[in-house]
Amino acid sequence: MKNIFSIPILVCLVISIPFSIFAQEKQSDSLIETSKVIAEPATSLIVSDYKYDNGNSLKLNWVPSIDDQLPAGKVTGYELFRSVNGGGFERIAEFPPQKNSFQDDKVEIGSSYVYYIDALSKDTATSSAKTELINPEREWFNAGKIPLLIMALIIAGSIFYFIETARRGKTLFVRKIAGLEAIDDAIGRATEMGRPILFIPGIQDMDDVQTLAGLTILGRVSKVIADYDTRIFMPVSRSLVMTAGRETIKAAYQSAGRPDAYSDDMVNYITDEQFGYVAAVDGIMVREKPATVFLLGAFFAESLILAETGNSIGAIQIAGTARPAQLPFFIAACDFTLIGEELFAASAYLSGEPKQMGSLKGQDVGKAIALIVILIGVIAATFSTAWDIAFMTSIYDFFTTIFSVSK
Amino acid sequence: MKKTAIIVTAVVMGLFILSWVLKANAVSATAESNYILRGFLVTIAAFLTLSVLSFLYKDNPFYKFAEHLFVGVSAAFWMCLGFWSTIVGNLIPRVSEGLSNTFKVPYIGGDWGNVLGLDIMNVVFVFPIIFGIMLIMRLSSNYGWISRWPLALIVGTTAGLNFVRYLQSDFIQQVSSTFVPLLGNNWTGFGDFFSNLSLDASGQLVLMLANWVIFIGVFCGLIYFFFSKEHTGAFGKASRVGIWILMITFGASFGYTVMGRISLLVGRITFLFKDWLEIIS
Amino acid sequence: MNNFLLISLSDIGVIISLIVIFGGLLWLFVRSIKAKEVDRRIIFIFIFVAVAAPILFPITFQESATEVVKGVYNKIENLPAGSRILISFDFDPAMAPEVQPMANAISAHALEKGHKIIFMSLWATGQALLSQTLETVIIPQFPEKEEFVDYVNIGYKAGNEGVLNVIVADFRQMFPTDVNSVPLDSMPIFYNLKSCKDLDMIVSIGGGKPGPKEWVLFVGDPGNIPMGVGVAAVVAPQLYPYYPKQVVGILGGVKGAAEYESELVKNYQKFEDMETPGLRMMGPQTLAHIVIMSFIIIGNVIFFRSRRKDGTK
Amino acid sequence: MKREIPLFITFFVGTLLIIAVFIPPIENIEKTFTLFFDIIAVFAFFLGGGNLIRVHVHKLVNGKKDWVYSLVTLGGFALMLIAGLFKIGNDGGIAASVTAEGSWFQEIFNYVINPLQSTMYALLAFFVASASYRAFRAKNKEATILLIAAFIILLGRTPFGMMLTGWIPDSFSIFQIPNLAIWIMNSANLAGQRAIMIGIGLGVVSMSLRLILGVERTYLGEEGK
Repeated sequence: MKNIFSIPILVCLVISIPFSIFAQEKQSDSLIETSKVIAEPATSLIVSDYKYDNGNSLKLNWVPSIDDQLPAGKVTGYELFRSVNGGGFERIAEFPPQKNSFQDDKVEIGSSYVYYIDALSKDTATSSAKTELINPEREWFNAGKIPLLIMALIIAGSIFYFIETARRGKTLFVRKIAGLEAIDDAIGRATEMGRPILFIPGIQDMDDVQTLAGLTILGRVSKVIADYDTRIFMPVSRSLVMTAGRETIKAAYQSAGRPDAYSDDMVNYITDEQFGYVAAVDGIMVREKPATVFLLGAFFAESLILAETGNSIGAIQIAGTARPAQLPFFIAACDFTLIGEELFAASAYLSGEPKQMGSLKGQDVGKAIALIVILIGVIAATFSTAWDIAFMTSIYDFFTTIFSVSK
Repeated sequence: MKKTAIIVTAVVMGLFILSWVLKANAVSATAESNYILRGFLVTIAAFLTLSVLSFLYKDNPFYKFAEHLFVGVSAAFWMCLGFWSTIVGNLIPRVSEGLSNTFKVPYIGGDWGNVLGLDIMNVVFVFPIIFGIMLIMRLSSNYGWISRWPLALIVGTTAGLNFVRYLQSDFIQQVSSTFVPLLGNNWTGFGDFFSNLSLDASGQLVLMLANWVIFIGVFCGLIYFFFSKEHTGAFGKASRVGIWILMITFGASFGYTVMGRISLLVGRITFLFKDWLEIIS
Repeated sequence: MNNFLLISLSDIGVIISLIVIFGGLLWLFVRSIKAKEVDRRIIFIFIFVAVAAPILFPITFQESATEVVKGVYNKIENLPAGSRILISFDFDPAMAPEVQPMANAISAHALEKGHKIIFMSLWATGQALLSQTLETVIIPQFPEKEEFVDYVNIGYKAGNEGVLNVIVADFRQMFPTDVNSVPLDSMPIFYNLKSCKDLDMIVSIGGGKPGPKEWVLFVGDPGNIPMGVGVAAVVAPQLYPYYPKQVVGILGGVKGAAEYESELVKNYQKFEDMETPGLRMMGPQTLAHIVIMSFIIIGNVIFFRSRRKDGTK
Repeated sequence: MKREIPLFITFFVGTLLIIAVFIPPIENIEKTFTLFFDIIAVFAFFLGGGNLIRVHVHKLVNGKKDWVYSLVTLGGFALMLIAGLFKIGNDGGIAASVTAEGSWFQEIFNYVINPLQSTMYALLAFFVASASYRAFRAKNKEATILLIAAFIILLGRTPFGMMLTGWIPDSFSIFQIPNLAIWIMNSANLAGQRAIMIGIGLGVVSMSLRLILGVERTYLGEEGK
């Protein structure tokens, strides 16, 4: 307990130091020009390279026209013009009044650019001075992604730390996960009834982590099966999964000392077509009448078709997926369901290896960070919107900056 | 038993041919020239539809026929699509100008420049071909182990891509979306709040309550997922609230989904009534 | 006279089917008090009748648009004419009855407002449905709109999210030509349009993977482009966390389509007599929902009765 | 060697792709790898197709039960493969789109795959009903919550929700069922979804890390050590 929460708190504190400096950075406003008689142009148009990218952005700042200083002034908006490599000027964007900055993401490295901006009044446009010629530059590190990097490092670091701790022999507590406790019983039941086991690793290919999670659980399941000598069917809808599935089961039979009992016919490719696959699996279910059905992986609409058919033949069903949309159907139609993260935790949990268990504890650090940040964020959001407390607003801004999808 | 099977098959065949004739006749009235084929195609579509629906009663030869046909045809369907769109559409234009011309696809190799007289893109895209061939080595019993290499490449790609992607969109983004103001967005003080206590659906109190539920729900939901701590005491209570929130989520999603599922059946029945039987317009 | 007879015939049909459904449910309910389980095939028959009957004898209900649906509608309404919108058909024929009405309604709305549309699909099977929309909705309703100027169909490319990853930076790398091998560079609609970032809005219609969610993650978010989504009801709740920050609005299932259609019919004279498949589909929906709710009640009655029985024994 | 090289490949590729995210000049490398995956996956089709043929020919030759149906599968497979690879009936020869209207490939898709696919999908309408009949029973506290939430949403999706509760005055309109349904979708449902998503995010991160580090290697047919 102490371990889990103290790490994230410390980490939050440490990373907040450089960021509070970042947050303080401000643009210096240039002085506003003295007023003249007609709609004034915008001034101080400055273009600069947008740092931390591959040379595909430029940043523009300007001071709005003096006639735009009052609400309902003469200015109705702005238009930005750009010339590429000395060519003619083209309008690339327009803005409402009061706007004073823009980021041009449509530039290319190796080209040079000149900009000017028009202040629009009811019937005329007045142009600002042109900017200096600028070439976008390429950087080798995307500093805009530092928050992401820090988050990645903290979470990966704590997972790594606990894997190491566990490897050194410290035992870590992991709570029971209902569906997993049932796996051995379910296989035992199939053995007693002399009926086969059906294993379905979802309908996605190897490029989905859920399929990989399903396969790792298959590794443990097939070990038990190899010991009990139960039959297993594993129809799959991707040939790559077939290859991996065969490797997995074969290894289990080998380690059980019965390589002859293994046959490639245990795992078969059906078709890549989602419902063609479902039609075939439904057929297998009603004809082979498996006693136990595992549905572990990425599932889509077929989840309920498979689970209901499995239920109608009286099979024990253990399901798990990280597709939130399909979880309700598994919950409704299956005996045990691994919810989201539990699917990924299952492989580690079942292995019983300390190293893998350690990674679960690392995940918990991530959750602890989420809990603490949410708590702080909610408090800050509450106070800053209700009473406009500057301190709270800056905390809120700070956390939303770190926890935002960076470009 | 055998007799009934023959009778049923005969009746179905008879109906099939009847439908074919009637359908061809109906189509011939329109501009369609190939009405015999068209009549057959609509009939087979209807036949397959009914065959699949018959599975609801129980497994039967018609379902088996539909199922096996589906598997064969669809496996080839995806193979052809993979061949034309990935191999011809994406691989060939990157490795060979000659083949690109043969298949009449625009050649895009050369975009990455040359090194030592070799086109970089051409060279890079030889790798997936090599890995693809390694995968097929699976069929050999002596060199089957080499198929692990492409598998390892794919798993590495999956792990690397998903690490950052899920961290961003499922973790970071969802955490910051939960920074909700518990007093709503336009709080004007306790006095106003108490003088304005309505349970209007878009009212202040209701929006505030939603934010409270989101906050507590996410918080307790996360506690439920803690693995390394026994769910007892206050922690256990919070995790229990977490389960309740998850149950509401599952119930709500289930209820919400029913509509979509019914639509699909509407689509099929409309097909039967409209395109096949033509009893509705 | 003939007309009158027709209406009453259909009314008789409605009445008979309602009597059959509700009579049957009542009978099952009475049985359930004796704690008798219902075979699942009986449930199947009820669902079939509840869906088939309103298709034969149409029953329609009133709809009004909710906020999430209006989000998409208003975004299209408020974009300046001539804006470029990409509409992606990320679904297959199986999902089409649920989501194609949305695709049709949104396309028609956008063209009517004078926007330009780029059509594409991430699903191989979506391509045919896309042509269907073009042939049955766009061309007949908007004969004055020109291909390559007001709309274009760039078709399907394999690669799922990979496609998105590429086009967010460069269209031509993934789609050098449109579906008929016409180079993009030759089209006015693609003038000055390099990547998705140059679009004014993206609408993804779908329900599986890849679909709206992938569009948000791979294109909408990284490119900061306004996204509207239309999804099968099943995935709609999953997209709610993205509203309103990452998507401007969500059309969920047939009901979403029906709401969008009702908004169009209400505000545009041109669309007054348009096909409203979404609205029409709400009849079977309502009856089927009632049947399912009744079965939930029946199931619970059976459960409590049998528990009491067990208790007394 | 049989062991180390695959583990090294996974480690190298995984790490490279993570680092690439932060280095602008190679941030597009993931696109190349995604393409690699697609290409390798097509090679895998040959493996899958070959396996399909092998299984069904085996059934046919050995005269196993239901061998007739294997004939159907093989026939369908061959027909579609020929139609697709040779683009029969596609106007414009080799450059034509494989799914061009009027081609054999597209006709078979329209009249065989499409009805089968949509009908399989439509079975869900029936299964949703049978699942809710069986599963939504108030067996315990959790099940009761599940049941109530589902029921409210179901009612809210029909005009009957409004008919039943339309009399409730506007100042209490949250108790009108359609409004309540939307409120639940946007609050409790959203909270639950989010908690699940955050958990999944961490689960995937941890799983990816285990794969990259070689702690998890079942998919290679090896036991972790």
